[in-house]
Amino acid sequence: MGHKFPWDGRLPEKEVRVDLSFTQEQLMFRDEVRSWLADYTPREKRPSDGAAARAFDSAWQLTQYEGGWAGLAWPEEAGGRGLSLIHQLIWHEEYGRAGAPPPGFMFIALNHGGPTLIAKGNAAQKAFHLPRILRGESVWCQGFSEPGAGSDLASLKTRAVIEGDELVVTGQKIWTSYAAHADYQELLVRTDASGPKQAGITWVICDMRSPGITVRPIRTINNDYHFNEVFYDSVRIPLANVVGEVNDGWAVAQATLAFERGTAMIPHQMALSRELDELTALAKSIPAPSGSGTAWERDDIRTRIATARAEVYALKAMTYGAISRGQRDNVPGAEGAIVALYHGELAQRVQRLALDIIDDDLLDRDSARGEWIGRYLDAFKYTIGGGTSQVRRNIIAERVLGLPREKALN
Amino acid sequence: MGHKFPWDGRLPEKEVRVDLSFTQEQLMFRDEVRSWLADYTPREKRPSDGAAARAFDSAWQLTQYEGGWAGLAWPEEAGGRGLSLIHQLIWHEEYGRAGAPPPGFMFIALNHGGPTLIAKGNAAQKAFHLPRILRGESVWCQGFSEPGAGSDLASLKTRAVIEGDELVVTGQKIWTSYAAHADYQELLVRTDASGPKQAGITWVICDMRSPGITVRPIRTINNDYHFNEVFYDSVRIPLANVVGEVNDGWAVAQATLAFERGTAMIPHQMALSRELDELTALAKSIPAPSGSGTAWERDDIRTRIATARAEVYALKAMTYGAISRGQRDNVPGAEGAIVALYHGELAQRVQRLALDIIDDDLLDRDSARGEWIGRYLDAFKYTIGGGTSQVRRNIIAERVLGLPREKALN
Amino acid sequence: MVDLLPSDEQNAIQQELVNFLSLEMPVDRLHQGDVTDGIDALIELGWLGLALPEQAGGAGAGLADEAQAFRAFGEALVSPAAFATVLAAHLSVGLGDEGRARAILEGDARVGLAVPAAKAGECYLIAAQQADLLLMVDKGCLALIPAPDVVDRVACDPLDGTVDLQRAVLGSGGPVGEGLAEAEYDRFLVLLAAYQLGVAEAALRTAVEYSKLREQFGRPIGAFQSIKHLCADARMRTEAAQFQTIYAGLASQDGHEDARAQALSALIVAEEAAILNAEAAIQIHGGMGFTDECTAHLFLKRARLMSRLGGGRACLLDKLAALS
Amino acid sequence: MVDLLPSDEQNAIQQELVNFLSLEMPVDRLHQGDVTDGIDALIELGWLGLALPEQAGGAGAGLADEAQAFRAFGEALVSPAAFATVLAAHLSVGLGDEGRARAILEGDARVGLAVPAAKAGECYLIAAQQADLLLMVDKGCLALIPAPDVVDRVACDPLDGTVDLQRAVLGSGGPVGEGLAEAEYDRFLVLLAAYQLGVAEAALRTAVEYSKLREQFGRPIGAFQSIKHLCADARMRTEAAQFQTIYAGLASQDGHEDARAQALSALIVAEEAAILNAEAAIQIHGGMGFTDECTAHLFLKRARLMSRLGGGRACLLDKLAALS
Repeated sequence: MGHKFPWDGRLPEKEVRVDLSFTQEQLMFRDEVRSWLADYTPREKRPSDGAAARAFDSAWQLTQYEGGWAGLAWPEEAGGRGLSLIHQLIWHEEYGRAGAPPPGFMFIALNHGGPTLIAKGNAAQKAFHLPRILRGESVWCQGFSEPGAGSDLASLKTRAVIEGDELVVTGQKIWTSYAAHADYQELLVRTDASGPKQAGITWVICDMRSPGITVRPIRTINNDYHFNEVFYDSVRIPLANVVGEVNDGWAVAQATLAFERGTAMIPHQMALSRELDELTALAKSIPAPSGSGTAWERDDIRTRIATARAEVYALKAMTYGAISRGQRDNVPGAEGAIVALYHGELAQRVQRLALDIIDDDLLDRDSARGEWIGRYLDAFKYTIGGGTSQVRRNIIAERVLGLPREKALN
Repeated sequence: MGHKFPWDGRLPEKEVRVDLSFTQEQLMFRDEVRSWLADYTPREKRPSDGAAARAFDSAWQLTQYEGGWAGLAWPEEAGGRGLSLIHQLIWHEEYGRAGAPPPGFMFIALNHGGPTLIAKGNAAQKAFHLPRILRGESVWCQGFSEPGAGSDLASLKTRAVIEGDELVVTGQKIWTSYAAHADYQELLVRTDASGPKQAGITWVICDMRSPGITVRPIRTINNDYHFNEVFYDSVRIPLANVVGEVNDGWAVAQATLAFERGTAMIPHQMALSRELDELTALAKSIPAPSGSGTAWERDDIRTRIATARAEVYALKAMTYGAISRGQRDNVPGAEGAIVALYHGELAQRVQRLALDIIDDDLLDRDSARGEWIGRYLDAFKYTIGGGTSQVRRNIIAERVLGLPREKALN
Repeated sequence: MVDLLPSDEQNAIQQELVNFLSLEMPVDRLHQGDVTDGIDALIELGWLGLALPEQAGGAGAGLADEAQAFRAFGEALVSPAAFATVLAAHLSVGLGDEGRARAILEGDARVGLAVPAAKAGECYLIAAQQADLLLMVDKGCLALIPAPDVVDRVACDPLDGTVDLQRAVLGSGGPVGEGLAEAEYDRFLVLLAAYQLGVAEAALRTAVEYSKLREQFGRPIGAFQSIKHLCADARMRTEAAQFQTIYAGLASQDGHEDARAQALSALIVAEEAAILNAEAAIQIHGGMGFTDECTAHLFLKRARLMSRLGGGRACLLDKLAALS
Repeated sequence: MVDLLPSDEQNAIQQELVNFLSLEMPVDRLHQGDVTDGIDALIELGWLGLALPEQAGGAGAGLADEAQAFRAFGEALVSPAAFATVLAAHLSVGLGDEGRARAILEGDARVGLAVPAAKAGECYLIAAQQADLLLMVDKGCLALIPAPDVVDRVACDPLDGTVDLQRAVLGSGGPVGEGLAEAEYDRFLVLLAAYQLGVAEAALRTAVEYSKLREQFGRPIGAFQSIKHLCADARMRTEAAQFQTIYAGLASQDGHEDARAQALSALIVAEEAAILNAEAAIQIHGGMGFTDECTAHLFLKRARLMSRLGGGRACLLDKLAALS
């Protein structure tokens, strides 16, 4: 051939190269998942009422447990399936495709509480809680954020004093989903206020039926009562409920992060892709907001949809990329903030576009296209919750790109 | 009528209300300006070569001087016309409409050097320089920015040591327009490095033919040589050339700002409006970048042009607003940063839009629509020069909205 | 003489209105379920007749003055019924029916809004529970129709929960009077722009106030450039909307050739300012912004509601393009 | 098995290319008026035949690997002639003319680019001074034409001053071979996306490096949130472009049903990343960014030049929409 190759002339074997294909075993797994979901996915609509929704979510979790699908990402010794990230990806893709209901009340237990216990809990804590979580018997909620500690979580102030073999907790948490119907809470409290703010935090399991707890629902801009404030008035929690060591809660909370190695975005990405399909179909059937013909025939509408289409594809590719990273690194890097930022901004653009398309139905949530109003309002949570877009940009700049940290922040 | 008015029932007299009309005298002034410009505006194209362009600009300034139009905003005792802001507005509008050439080499002398001398110069300085400026005999350039002092102008380092009755200047300036053909420079030098950085700066008139000055042209991204670096190697400047007091240069430099009370944006606004007219005509005549018909028939192109049209109108209204403010306040407020920010971002959007329209001509600056390439590249100066968009946003946030200043900056 | 800033006297009048609204109709009233539209009080004080001719019971001011009042209405999220009332009075005068204008301005004939729904023959009624007349708005066409001509009213779940919304069927009756409504279209655009400008300003104010108070990482969040720059861009948008709206109001009252283009431009920039500023206010409030308790979302929903009146951005841009 | 990150072995090969380019073809060469296109060296080392079949003198790799190489070409602003050369070789193979492919890959037939000009019958030639063949690109149609078929060449003043540009008249001769070019359109899109991705990454790198060094107000400008967030958004765009381009490359080589849509999407996001990142790099460099001495504008001009090959954003979006 006459060419001098800089490498040894051979390309890497197919098996260790960038790849988009699934193995035979994975394809069979997909078939298995798909047929199980086709048989067992609940047909009825998930109730909107809290108690009924809890019962629904619990029952669906039990169904999954009995089908052998509970705790996909949990290690087998913890009662889970111990599936690889790719198998999780396949599960989530099929789950989304089947239109299966979101985990709802089960979410925190399966994705936060359980994984934290697996990583940092003692034998007794695991033995008690993990089976109940997998079977859908116990609902968990999160108690991290406070009115004064949002983006700046480490400055939380809810105080816990050790009295005998108990922690006595006084303070307030906010943005707690499912609080009114939860059994347990993963609670971060301040047990030492003398040192740096990240030190002196303790991670503890709080029984939500303990005396002294008051739950106040918060109405959102989307008119629902998803979030709550939780007030603690000398709530007594056994020291046995502390996970990890007292004052080591910041590290315990970080442990949860290692659990999710790129899979968290899959349901969001699936949902956005489905919504964009809907929006495309809608644009093709609805009159243009100005001029004649359908909305789809308006170049500005159509090119905005096409732009979103390209970006939703890219979001999927980024999700695959995140899983590829997750297969290499056990602890997720700061790159996760990139996908989250991209998703949040994209989701908002898609919802804004939807409002420009539904046009005549803009005023009325009950109208044929009125559900887009709620989606538009709801989409703000993606640029606010779990770290605002601003915080994510800081993380990307400082931890991915290595730009100097702001002095005052540490 | 039965209504109780909260006020005394009368509306303010027409004369003191918001108003968009011109007085009879102003309308006559407009006629006078228009007919003079129709007769005297140079017909030939402004040369691109430095020396020839200087000669052209000088000649045009002399023509204006002889016509009685030099120093419109200068007080009469300084040899100017002492026109009101509205008369200046009228002049600039007609000037733009007549397609009269930009002041070019005369700009700094007329808008910076002269006004600074008027505000802070001594009698000798005024007597020598002001008439020469008005007649177009002397060209000034600016010597403020340095490689290490851009947005942070006050940290300038070009050093001046007093030796006898002279300042001996060593250092470097940058972004100096017209330096190679200028007679004088308004130069900021550091005469005291011991105190806060704003103190210890001196404003001095530098003769550009002084020994020790080297000018090096800087090629821009638009392939022109508008800017220069200026190097000072023990350049001796008489102390008599200091304007104001030694070490009081920061305040002297600020004095220039008071000169311009909202009129500075008029030529930019006129130019952008004219370019948008051109772009509209172009879109109506050029094939669409995709699909059939003209670019104008593409909804996305047409609505982007219409958006820009609305915004260019708003820019004009903001300019009128700035002049209205200027009529009240002698010292311009931080609001000036708002118009400048708006203009810079808008100008870039318009130029980006143009590139999407010229499409087939995108590669070739010589092509029929190739001039838009240069305009696009040139437009970066509006978000970089004279304070970046980032600096302007800080000014608006801190000085207009009263948000907390960043600690480290002062 | 050219002056886009109000005189001291004008400012004083405007300030009276702002004071009245902040005392009697603070935005927080909407959180407390206060459903009165305040039309009675505004009529009583003469604010709705500001620019109506004196023979119709008004004060004879110009559109620019009227726009300043609507700016204050927007800041206070005054019911869209105020908008309907003023426009209906002007339309009546235009139709030569000063008696009707007087009845409207004296509160004897109440006015609500109607916009077409997606389904032909149906419409949405906005703030029209007690209306005798409806101002029908359809992408630039304005008409007055008697309220009884609209039948089969059904309550809806509104985007903006602070304004009553009904879906209904248009009867066969035609509009009150004939033609002429087009003549009031500039006024419609300018007053709508002014209202949206007020919304944009109030949303920004809320965001700025919160940025000064809310601390994270040991300092007010307003000390961070990201928040500063969101606020600065919002401030820039209000500046553009403010002067363009005043300019358009004056251009229209002075009969400038480009008055329509100016008025369309005013609404285009003001509507964008209202929506983007309210979105930014939600973002700046963080978690709080996502709650009903924060006012930010009220501005967003009202801005979106009012944007429906202008026919939507694409419609406005197409109209402006048609004038180029 | 699904893995969008290169293996260690792939990374090592990629690194060899990056090292070679940074040593032999650093971007700064363009400031020094170096007009050699480097095609000889790239041919010599086999980089242009990476994904050509072995019987045509290539190494038989897939499109995803080839895209990684083009990413490096973009970072180094390698001449568009490299793009033309690789595509022309693939087209020749597709037309069954392996001899021509071999001639191209051995440097015996040089290839430049041609795109239509505004005036019918005219075209622009890009990096085609010594070309024997021209890769004609017209909004998704690819064709090879013999260079002598293009006449009346005139030098132009190019947008991108580092690449030779001529205007010329298309002769009456037809393309080399018939049809089949459509089959290479996915590859065209993916390699163009990869090149733009490389430009986007290099522009961002320049901006980040400058932000760490340049001080104003007593600290590196990269410590200010406004600069941080410009960089973070740019980094987000490269992440999207990176994975979408790899995904599209794999989807195409594996014959996925949606391969065309994926490839169009890759170019849409990568082109936007290249242009916006380069614009941001100019802005972040401040005054320096406005000078020819800074590399930022080279990335912008190259990104714009290459965007002309894809037919422009509207054309790409329309094609993608047509698949929805």
